[in-house]
Amino acid sequence: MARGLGYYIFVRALMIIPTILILYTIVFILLRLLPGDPILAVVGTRNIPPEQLENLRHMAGLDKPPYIQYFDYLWRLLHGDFGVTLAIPMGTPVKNYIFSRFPATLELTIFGFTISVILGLLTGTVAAVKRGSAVDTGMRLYSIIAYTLFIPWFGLLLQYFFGLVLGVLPTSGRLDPDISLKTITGLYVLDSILTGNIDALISSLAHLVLPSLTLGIVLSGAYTRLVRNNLVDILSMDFIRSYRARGIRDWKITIYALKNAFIPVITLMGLQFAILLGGAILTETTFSWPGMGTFIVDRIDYRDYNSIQGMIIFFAFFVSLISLVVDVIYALLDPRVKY
Amino acid sequence: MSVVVEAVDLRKYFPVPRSIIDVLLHRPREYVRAVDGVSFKIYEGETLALIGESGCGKTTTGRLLLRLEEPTSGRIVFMGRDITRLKPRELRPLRREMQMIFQDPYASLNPRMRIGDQIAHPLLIHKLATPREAREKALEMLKRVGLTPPHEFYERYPHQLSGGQRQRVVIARAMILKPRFVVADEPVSMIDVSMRASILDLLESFRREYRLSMLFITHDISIGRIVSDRIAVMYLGRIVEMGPTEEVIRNPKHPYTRALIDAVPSIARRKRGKKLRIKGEVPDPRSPPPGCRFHPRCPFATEICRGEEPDLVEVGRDHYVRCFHLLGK
Amino acid sequence: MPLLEIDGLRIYYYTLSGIVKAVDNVSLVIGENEWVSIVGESGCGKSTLAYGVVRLVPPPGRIVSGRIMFRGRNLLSMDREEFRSILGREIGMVFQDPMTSLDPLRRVGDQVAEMFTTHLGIDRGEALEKAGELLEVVGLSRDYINYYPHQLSGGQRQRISIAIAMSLKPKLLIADEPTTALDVIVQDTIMDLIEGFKREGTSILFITHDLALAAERSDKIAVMYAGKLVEFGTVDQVVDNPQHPYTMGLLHSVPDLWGPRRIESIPGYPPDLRDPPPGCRFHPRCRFRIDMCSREEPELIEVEEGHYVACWLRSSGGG
Amino acid sequence: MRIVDRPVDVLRSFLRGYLLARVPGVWMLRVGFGIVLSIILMAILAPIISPYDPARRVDEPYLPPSWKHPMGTNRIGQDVYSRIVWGSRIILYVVFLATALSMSIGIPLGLISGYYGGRIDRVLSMVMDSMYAFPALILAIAIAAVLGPSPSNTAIAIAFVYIPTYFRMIRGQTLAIKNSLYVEAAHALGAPDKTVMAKYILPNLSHTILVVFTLSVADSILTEAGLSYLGLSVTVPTPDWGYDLRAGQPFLLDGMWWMVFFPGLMVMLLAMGFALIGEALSERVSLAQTR
Repeated sequence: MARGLGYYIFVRALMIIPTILILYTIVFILLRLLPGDPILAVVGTRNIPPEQLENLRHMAGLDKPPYIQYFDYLWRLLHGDFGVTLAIPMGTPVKNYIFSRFPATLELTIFGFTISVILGLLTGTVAAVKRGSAVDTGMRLYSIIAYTLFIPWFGLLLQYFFGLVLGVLPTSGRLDPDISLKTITGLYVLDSILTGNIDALISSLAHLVLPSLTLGIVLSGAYTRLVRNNLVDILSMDFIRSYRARGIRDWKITIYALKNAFIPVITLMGLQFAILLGGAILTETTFSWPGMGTFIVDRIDYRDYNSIQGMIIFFAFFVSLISLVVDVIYALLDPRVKY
Repeated sequence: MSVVVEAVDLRKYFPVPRSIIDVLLHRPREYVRAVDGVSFKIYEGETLALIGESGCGKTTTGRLLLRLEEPTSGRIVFMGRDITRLKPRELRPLRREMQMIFQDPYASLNPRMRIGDQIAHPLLIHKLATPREAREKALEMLKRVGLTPPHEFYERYPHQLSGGQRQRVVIARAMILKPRFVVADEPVSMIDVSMRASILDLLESFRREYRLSMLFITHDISIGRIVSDRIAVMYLGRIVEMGPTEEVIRNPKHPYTRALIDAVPSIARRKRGKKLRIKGEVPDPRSPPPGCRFHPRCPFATEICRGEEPDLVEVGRDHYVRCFHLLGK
Repeated sequence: MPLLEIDGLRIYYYTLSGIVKAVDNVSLVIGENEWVSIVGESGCGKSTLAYGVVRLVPPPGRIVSGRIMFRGRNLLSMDREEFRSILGREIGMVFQDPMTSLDPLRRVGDQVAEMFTTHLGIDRGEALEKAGELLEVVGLSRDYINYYPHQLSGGQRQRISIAIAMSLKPKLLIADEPTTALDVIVQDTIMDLIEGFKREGTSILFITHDLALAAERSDKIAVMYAGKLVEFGTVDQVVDNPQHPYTMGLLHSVPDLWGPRRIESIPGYPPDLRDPPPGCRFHPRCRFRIDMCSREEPELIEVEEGHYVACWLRSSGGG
Repeated sequence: MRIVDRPVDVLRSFLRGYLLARVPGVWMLRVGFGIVLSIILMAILAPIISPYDPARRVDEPYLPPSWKHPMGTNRIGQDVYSRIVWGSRIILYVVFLATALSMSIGIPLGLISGYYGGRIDRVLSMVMDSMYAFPALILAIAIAAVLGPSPSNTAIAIAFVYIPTYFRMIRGQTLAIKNSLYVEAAHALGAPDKTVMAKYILPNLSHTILVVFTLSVADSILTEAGLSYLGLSVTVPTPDWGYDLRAGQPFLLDGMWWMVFFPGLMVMLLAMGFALIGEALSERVSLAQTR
């Protein structure tokens, strides 16, 4: 404890670097060393003069030997440069797309994440407290079903029911086309609150309901399971029994137990957030949500490896940041962690 | 009598695990001095009981003798041969001669191997028998340790046995190689009271038959008294007193030994009045106190104890003590 | 009126592979300011009995029948809230493993102070003050209120568990093998601590597998075997004049630094409590068994004043 | 010498001990097994039980479910039911190939890393942890995109993603078992490393492997479906559940639900079958460990 939390965060933040390096290396090896010429993949079967191909190669930095490409790209990453797109529109910095697409993905994941944690905590706690009952079985079944829901399918079912049958919720996009909103952060809900735009707030929330429910419900299954199993373990532990033997009130004991059960859940949150990002790609595609996911899928159609690489590195950075936050929260909550 | 095993100034320092953060912060590496300069001899057919509280280094000492742990420094001499630096390959043939019996009979058997096979396995490892012969010998051994009918027990898995029965299997597995030396690490501390004697009797019968030498590790000096010829008392990685069993128990010279003996509950002397009580708990083995390691807790400690560490000196026939203020003078 | 009167208590575990009769028709009396030790080997039901008294038998266990009278009131027929107010205030309990019986996420002081805030309704500041005083009583310094359990040794944690159990000066302290996980010197100091509380008027129900430990400090010893109480009496009666063959066997199997240098086992193994032997449960391992033993179960009878035994050798006037 | 945990023995003891035992929670196992076995059977019997050629136009497009076409027809007029039946072959092939690959790399690496420790272990763990922390689907998308759409390539992409899962689990368990007394006992007996690994460590991992296997299969089913939904697995006209779902999506909001509903339902059922088995088994295993 000598050097305090600030120092811990600093040192822990340094540990992001190797993680990103490793992922970058893996991605680089995959994208550059596996068979296939990215440039030819972009142009496809179209007949293009050789000098124009060379030009393209040069622009993408592909005319140099792989190890130089490796360090080149790394050097540019350090300066916040994620490369340029190789397909239509060609030569746009990938960074621009990240800036414009990331807020949409962030908004979706924040809502999805919140829903999944709340649902998971509720169902998991109920299951553990009523352990062995029909309610418990029901919750465990919920956890399995939620976990195995296929996101596009579930999303489309929701679209069919709420969009078509009931006709109450929008099924695609982030905002009604006839509403204008001045963007500040790119998170529409936040922006409409900041600008006091009630219409936009209602519309953006309405657009968020189905995608974030889809994502939230599917991801909540893992929490239900973990919270239940942890809480069941904790509730059978000696110190809980000791609490009971001391005449402590039941609701207080449940809170103490939850606090203990929550510690491993925090660890899961970091991992779940990564899975959530994966799920977001499918959700975005299903709901035509203009985020990073739909962008990646677009780029795949063009075989635009530069963009894919940039996006993945950005995801890696983001995931590492989340795991840093999770670790710090963990250290704050658990006195057993030394820092 | 010939010496079977000798430990010479044996030391084992375990590095305290550091996280990457500790490394980045250049925090100095710390060591747990589990065993810190231990020397003794065990003669043929003799049992030495190693007594001490948890964390005193007694188990590590046993593991060092068998080279299950690499010593930091010091020497281990087995049957006149220095085995301290032998490589795992060179050591393997020697494993026939030295065996170990563990504390926890629930954890020391492979849950997925039939107990008969576990007893036969050592013979196969050392290529001392064909599978058929090994099976025959294992069956004999099962009978010998009282697990009858042997054919039935051969087929069972550990979870189908009680604690006492498993410990018999563990003993059979160690004894099938007819070793010269055995380290028994708390072999009865997890066995129900009413069955301890039979396990100890079993060990005793093998000891007599094979003229075994034994290091018997225990925290319970009253068990140590039953099985041993000599006793060594360990405190914070060092032997503080060593001598013939009855002599040490009836006439302890080190305050720690005396406190240990007084703390053991006794039915025969349940109404005894005066006990030597010591304060506090065992200090952190990462930073043992200077001078005599026992001095912070010792009721007789003086200036000299704080500054200097006493040597292990002979105070009676074969009776060694590490203390400036011997008791009972 | 005795402080605690257990009458015909039956606690069964309803496991998938059968009903385990862990405590089977046990009756026991503990007087005011009396130390009673229950001695027996693992699985004899001694801990289950203790859990029964505080109504904390873990599932699938259930108290099947019996009465537990505490100061004239039946603990088993109280509603939850009434019983909760007795727990901690009038009955304290200490568990076996000091490493796991404190909440790892809360400071020691908060866990001690909680007793005062919960049962006496005083505010947290005052409660922490009292917690500090209490820690000094159990031989720790006041500063320990700011420690987390993982920063303490086993002995220190057990002192804190005892401090919590004794914080409201209960009439009865139930201690379930409180020293089993500790070294012998620490064990001795913990026993001194408990003995100190007894001197101040608390009754002790002490659960242990160590007959010698029980013999040194108790007033009375109850010997359990396979879910049954087989012998009960003062320490001198049970230890110097054992009447049940199991008690005799146990006495011979305990090594004693000041006794003979030889111990003996009791032949055989304890029975499976899902399917105990008929008649006396000890008869398959008993050297003195007679025909009667395998047919009918002996009842607990008084062989001398305050000395009870359940054995046909005594009941039939033999021996 | 016999070790209980040859695969055959595991399966036998598993069937005898779990599937047929009368214990609570066994219904999960039975339902899970029922689902998985029916879908495997469906894949095997595809030529017999599918009424039409899955890749051909057999009727009018956009027909709702009827006796003639129990799950309707799609936009090209292919029979949805026949495509579902044949689609099971693709997904099972991809998932099992992927799982076999990731197990055969992840398990030995985890075993060696956990057993020997040291520098190899540190490097391997760091690489695997980084991969593990990264969104599996995104990684799979990148690999699948590079390799180009084909079922075998999808299998490779998925295999890559699940190697860290096996590695971490095996390594963790190996570390735990390595320090157990019975492994120490094996060393004390003089058993060489390979004997220790083969006879003392691996057999004791079998139950955990079984649990992780079922759960990761459930997971990779969803990943496969996700990849083919994004158009990264098969090419037209191969029948594939995820791909078919994507193809039916544009018509959903016109009320034509059958092209989306049935393929997605199958994906979920198959994943759920394995997840149910895994859940039931993990409870058994944790019960066995606490006993």
